[in-house]
Amino acid sequence: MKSVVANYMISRKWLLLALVILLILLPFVLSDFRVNLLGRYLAFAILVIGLDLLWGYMGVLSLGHGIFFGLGAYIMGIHLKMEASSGGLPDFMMWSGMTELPWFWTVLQHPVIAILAGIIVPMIIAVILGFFTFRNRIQDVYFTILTQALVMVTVTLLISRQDVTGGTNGLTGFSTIFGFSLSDPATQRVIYYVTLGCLVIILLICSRLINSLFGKALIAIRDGENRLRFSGYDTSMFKVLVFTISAGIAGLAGMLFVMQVGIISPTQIGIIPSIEMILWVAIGGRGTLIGPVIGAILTNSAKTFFSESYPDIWLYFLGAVFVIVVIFLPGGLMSLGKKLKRRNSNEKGQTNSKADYSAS
Amino acid sequence: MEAILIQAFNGLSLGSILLLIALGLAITFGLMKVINMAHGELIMIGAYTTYVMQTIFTQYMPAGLFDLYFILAIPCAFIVAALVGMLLEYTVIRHLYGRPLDSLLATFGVGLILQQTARSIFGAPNVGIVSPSFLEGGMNVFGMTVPVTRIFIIGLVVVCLLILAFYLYKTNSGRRTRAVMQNREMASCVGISTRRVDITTFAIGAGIAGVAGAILTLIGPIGPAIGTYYIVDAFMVVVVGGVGMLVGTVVSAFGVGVMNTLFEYWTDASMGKVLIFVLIVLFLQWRPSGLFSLRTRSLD
Amino acid sequence: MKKGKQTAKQIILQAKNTSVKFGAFFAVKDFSFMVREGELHFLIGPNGAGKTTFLDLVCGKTRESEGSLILKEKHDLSKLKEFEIVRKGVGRKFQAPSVFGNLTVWENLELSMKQDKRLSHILRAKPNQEKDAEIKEMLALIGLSEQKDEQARLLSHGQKQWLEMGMVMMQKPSLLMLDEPIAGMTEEEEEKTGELLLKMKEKCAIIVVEHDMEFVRKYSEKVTVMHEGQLLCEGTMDDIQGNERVMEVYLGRKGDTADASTPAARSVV
Amino acid sequence: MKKGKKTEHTRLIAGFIGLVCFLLMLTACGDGGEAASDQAEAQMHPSETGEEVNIDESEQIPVGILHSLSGTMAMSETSVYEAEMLAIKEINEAGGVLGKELVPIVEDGASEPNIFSERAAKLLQQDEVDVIFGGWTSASRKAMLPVVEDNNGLLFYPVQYEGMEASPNIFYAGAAPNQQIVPAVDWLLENEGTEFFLLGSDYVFPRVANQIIKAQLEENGAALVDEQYTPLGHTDYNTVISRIRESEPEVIFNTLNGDSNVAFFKQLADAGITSDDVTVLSVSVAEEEIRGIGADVLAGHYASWNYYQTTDTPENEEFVAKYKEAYGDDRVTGDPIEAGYFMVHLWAQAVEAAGTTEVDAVREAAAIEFNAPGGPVVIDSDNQHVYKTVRIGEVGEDGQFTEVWNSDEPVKPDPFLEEYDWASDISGTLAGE
Repeated sequence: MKSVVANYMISRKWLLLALVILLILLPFVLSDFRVNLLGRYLAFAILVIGLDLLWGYMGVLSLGHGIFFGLGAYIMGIHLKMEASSGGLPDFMMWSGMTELPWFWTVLQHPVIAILAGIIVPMIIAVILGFFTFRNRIQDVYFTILTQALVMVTVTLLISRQDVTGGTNGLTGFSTIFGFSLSDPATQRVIYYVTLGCLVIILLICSRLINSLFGKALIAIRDGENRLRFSGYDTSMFKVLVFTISAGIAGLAGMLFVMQVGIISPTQIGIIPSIEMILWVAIGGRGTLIGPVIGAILTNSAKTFFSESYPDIWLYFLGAVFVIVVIFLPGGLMSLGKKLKRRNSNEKGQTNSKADYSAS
Repeated sequence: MEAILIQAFNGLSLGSILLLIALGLAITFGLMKVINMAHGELIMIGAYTTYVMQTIFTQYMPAGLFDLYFILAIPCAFIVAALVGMLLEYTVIRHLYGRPLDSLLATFGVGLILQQTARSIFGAPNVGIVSPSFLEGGMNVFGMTVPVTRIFIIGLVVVCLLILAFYLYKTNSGRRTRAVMQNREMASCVGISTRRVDITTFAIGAGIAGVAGAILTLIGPIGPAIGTYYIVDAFMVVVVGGVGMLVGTVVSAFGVGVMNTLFEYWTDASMGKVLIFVLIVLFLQWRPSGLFSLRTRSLD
Repeated sequence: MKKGKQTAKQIILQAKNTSVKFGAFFAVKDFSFMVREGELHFLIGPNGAGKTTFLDLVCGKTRESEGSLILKEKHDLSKLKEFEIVRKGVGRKFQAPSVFGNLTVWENLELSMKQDKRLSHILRAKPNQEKDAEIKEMLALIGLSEQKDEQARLLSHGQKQWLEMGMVMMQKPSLLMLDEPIAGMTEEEEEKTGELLLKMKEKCAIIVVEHDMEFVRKYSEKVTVMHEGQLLCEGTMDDIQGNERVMEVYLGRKGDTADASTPAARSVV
Repeated sequence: MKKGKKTEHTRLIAGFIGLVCFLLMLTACGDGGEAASDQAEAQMHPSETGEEVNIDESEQIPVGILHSLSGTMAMSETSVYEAEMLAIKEINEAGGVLGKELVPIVEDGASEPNIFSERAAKLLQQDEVDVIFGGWTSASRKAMLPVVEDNNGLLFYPVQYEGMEASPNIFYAGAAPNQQIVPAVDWLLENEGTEFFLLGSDYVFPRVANQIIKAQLEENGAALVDEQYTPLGHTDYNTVISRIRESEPEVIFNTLNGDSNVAFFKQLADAGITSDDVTVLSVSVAEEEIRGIGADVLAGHYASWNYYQTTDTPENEEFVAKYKEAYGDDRVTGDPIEAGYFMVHLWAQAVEAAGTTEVDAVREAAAIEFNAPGGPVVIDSDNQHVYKTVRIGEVGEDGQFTEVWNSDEPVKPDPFLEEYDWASDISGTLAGE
């Protein structure tokens, strides 16, 4: 029986391998523009791995990951803006009446500091937030809604402190990254492969985590946090840790995103983008690491496809996918094969995939 | 002194609007544990119903009867939103009882569809509503002039609240509703049709959202995306009040309203908004289940 | 019972005048209780008597309004968090089986077993032979060796009960609390459970909340009867059966008992 | 064991179905897939694109249209998009440009700056258009700016904005501050009063506009009684109205955006404050917004634009008639709609003059005059902005404006306010860049 588990793992490994090879090869057949798009999707794919740890495995739904994604993106954005203005005051600061750079702008001028800060700052914020929130047993729906409140706070602050953040315009107009021209296709390809590399590394690290006893504990938290607490685990610390890890991953994703898109603005981190991120996880298959990755890439490709061809229909489509996936395919695309097979052979096992997530 | 009095009234007025938008949610979320992200779109439906009523009156009714449109629009908004709510319950929500977070995602999708539908039918730009003449102007209350509209809204909220409380606590079907919400299995054992109760309850919650939409046309824009302005506020009010407690929602709506107005007065609107949300986050740390909550003995 | 022997045994749990208040209602009122090492102590009483609330109190799920709760004569339970209480050696099996549905039987046991459960350690935890052997032993004991790779939510009700008992035992507690362990079991399973209890009692003190009087009579050494949150009487089963007030509570006031089984009172777990 | 194998297979199959779908999607909209997306285009706008689906270089010129057709900005941008399509249709009916037909490639910016940047890149790189008509918010323009500069494309931007920018790759068809805000303040000071209350949404345009206004007020010895910003989408103006009551301004200069205008004006009217008590001059309220707010609460207040539906020129009469014919009698035009309309014509004429659509040549040839519905417009080759006539209008009961003042002749655009000494602190060193 144990081989079931083993086989299951093997199949995912093959799928991962196929995906990675495909992603390595695609830049050779696609135009620069498409490669750049794909690179953005990969940044999103990195983000959803963290979200999946948090929601898919541990059952904690955060609608506030836009914040961490945004923090990473803004930190990298500030760095790139500093490179572009070579230490001078960006235009929006001038017309906002600023006379010198705020301290954190100066600090982020250094590339190493910027990269580290892009990951660590979201993590620090997540630790503080998570520590109080999870210690105080703010659970389920309450946590989810609380994260929405935090998104509102963040977005409002970003917009109203436009003298240091660029306001609704966000940060844009970058020229170089670590000295390399951002508009050069070669630079973009390097960034693409760096993103892919980050994705693979994070995927591997997380799958190790998931397959350890720690991973079991996460699933146990989803199934019955209180039961686990009565087994002697300090579950809130587990939650804080996973929340923090996912925040760090989101920060990294944000940094990679901004390098490829060349702009970060508050609309990218609001409530709606934060919910969309969750959809990518749901479509791919929560509780499987590879599923959300595929989900993120597929959904964003679909978004591009539809809004290029049928802009009016995109919202109908997106809405319908939300409803259909949640109601009929809670296991996402990864459960599709299982589901089809069950229908065909009418298997006896009552493993209704809905049951998997009844607790979530 | 007068400034404080006026701000107090402004707080009360904002509170009444918050209560109106949160009341429907207090039912669907509070009682049924369904996180209905399409609540904002139900508000939008109520607003558009009012617009349609106005159009009908300007085109087919004698001009002298024009003001009546608004009186009629309120029940119509209730009915239309309730019908949409029923449809929503029947097609989507009923699959999702006991899965609150999933209901959040699915209804968010429904919200997107409803928004786009409104955009297709009424066009992307906002539409305009002419307030009925009896709601124009100001009234003298304690020596200050306050808009009649605001008094009307406060009055209407009180009426809605009374009707709802009467329904839930004094009628048979209300009792049945509470029975189902408290213990589904037990209620179905004693012969209550839980399906019917679910669908009625959800329809009532949706209908109240529709009424809120009709009222909001008096003070705000009417467009496909207006639901998004109100939805987060509505959730905050319900959560702070304590899920499942009508009285909690009332207290929290007025509390948030007054605090928000004061913060805005002391700082500015953006900071006011930031402060009120920060306050809510801190408050939840202190009372994770809201102002009023039942202490239960269940494990989860 | 010889008095001398009794005093030699360590007091595992001592509750003094504990009260739990829900609003204006006392679920437990001025209740004192003591369990010693190696004791199999039954806690009985009509529905709503406060038995489960008392267990909740011991494991930290609810907090006392008054009184004191001391574990092994040194740990004040009211000051500890739930998981700390567990780490000090209190195990609890809930009334409705609560296992981790999406984990396998094996994984359920692996998570529960006595080990350093701090986050830093769990992150580095590796399976090893010793652990495996221990889990296998437990699987055999609870009769789930066959199902070890099955997801726990697919087990039958009885199997889940067994699994949860196994999970609690894996914690190697010094105080074990079982809330209606035989509810929904067949006679044969009941028998097995009883035997298991006798076996376990050698390793730890046990408190069992039970309604099935046959079962209580068969295995009990010491029985405490609770009524309306208060101690009614304590003693052997024979003492209890002879007690007038117990008769009154159980037989004379049936109406009350029926009333007490309203959802609010029953919705434990 | 057997079960395990099967699971593996089905998983693999599911995975590959996913990958194949993904590949299909990429290729469908990828390099070789123009036909597919153009077909879609043709279905959407059959009248504009005709039966042809492939761009035939010798017969057709692709042009990009990039506006938010979904999301919060759709309510404003949809009309501009329609005006641009109308202009393209007119040009094609008149024989096209350089004898070739214009083929609009429409993209949705979805009210998100990063989508604007992405779509702009798509239009320039994938569809190889030379010109994009699009954008509304400053954020969308800022997002497209690096893209059009890097790819050497042209962007025509139809909306008034805060200035402080002059990219060689952007033509600004909306008003710069000196063509809308500065003359409006002058007019107010002369006619309505000297005590100003500044009210705006909390984002870039109002903040910068108010910086300018404050400097101008100081220069003129006028008083600023209060300055308030509300978050985007704010709907409760009670507190702001209390402040207005307390500070008793003579003039409210309103830079609120979108929906907030509706809430503000309705609640102002409810509070019993009319245009007799205080004058409100808005710079983001055009005819279309008036319909959403209700003319009854706006009557008597003012706006500053370069064009109104009532502007009395022969070109406008024709434009309004055509617009209504195309999109419905109940539709109204407005300043950004007019800008969207004339900038397409402006570009077409520049292309005719240059004899090519090639960007540098078009820029060289762009300084031509065109009789727009709002009066003659000329592109200023110094800063790519447009000479425009400034008009101040009063809202009437019917929701239309009555012009109360105009600048007589087109005003030279001055995005960095270099002509104004008092503004030197604001534009700083920007102009030099």
